[in-house]
Amino acid sequence: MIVRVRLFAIARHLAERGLWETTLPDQATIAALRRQLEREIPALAGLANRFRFAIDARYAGDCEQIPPGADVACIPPVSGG
Amino acid sequence: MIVRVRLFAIARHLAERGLWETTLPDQATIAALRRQLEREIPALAGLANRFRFAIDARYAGDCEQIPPGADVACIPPVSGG
Amino acid sequence: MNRLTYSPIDPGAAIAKVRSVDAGAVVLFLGTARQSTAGRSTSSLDYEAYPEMAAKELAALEDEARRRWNLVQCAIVHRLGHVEIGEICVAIAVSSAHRQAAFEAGKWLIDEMKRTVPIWKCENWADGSSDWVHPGLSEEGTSG
Amino acid sequence: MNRLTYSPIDPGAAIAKVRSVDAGAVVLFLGTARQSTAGRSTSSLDYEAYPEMAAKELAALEDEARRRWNLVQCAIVHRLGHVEIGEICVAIAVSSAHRQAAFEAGKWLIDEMKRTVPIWKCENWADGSSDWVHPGLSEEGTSG
Repeated sequence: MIVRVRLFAIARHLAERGLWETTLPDQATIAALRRQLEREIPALAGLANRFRFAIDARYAGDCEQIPPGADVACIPPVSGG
Repeated sequence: MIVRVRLFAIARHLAERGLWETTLPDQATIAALRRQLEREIPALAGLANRFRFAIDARYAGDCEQIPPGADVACIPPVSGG
Repeated sequence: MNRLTYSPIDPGAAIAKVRSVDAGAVVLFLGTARQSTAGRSTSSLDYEAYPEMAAKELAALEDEARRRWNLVQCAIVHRLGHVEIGEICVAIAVSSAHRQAAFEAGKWLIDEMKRTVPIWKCENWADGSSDWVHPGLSEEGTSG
Repeated sequence: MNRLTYSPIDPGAAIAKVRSVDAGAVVLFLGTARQSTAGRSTSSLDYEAYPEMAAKELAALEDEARRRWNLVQCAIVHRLGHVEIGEICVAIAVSSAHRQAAFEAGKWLIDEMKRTVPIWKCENWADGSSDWVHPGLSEEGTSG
């Protein structure tokens, strides 16, 4: 399946794009997505293990499967306030 | 000496006046003033031991002597805010 | 900066007094006149103060708060006289570089103010009676 | 009531949203853009959010705060985009019958907001460089 991942802040800045499109096996997990991110965007390789991910605007754990067509986002440590 | 004591809130209300004038020996203490208040204003007799007193707009302890001409005040438990 | 006033308190003015480019945090506390207290309906409040002493005590609290925490600014305003339900009775605004100091100082200032500053509240109940509020005095004693 | 906005935040509006005749206490927290951070001069900030998720997370924090404390009202506004020094980045206003709940809830909301809500700050330093702020990431990693 094709997975579209929104990138923010340092991730967006270092990846030089706000949206990253990648292909993963059906029922792939967030952990697989994280490994894919390290491979496909080397600029983020050293940081990817500190990022969280969200599926459909909710934090998702590493074991969670990504549903087809889900709204996925990469969430670097937040700094609002 | 003549001592003028400002009364506030419940003390003013029950004494039916905002200023109480009394005569005490020179160098009388706040403790003596408190006993005088109980004698001279019976409506406050049951409450006087819960009041604090101030000399020249500062809290004064029971052993403190009242200087002649001081600005004395009777301070019932406060309830601002 | 401390003040007693017979006019309505403007919370925006209290905030403006403490905002600063050196402050990352502002905490404002407002005490407001509640419609009911312990299940009993209030129609309004009246505040009385010993103004000269209240001003001194407020200044002493501000000094102490500035000593205990590294505050940028501090402003306290207390209302006197007749106060309608919903109106602001007291505003305490503090600013500091980081938020913990502002929260701690704001909380400490209102707690201490209620303990030491010679200001008194009279509750005018909806049933027409009034009571001076004197924490620690017996109920019968405070009925006015 | 939570909102992300690209316009300056009006603290008076946040206060007005939470005042109530049922509340005896209002606590307002403002986070403001400081001139210097750890001894280094800042010229401005830029905030970015994942807006759909930030709105959900803010709503969840408000629900949780209302469950933990008996709040009358609660309002959170966060600024996005370019913010000049001295401007308000976030306003959190809560009201409750008594002051302890308002202080605790206000403190908890800003602490949790900084921990979970997907909003990011970029510091534009006076020397012309910029850094995304990502607590826990290494310094080199965050230099932008």
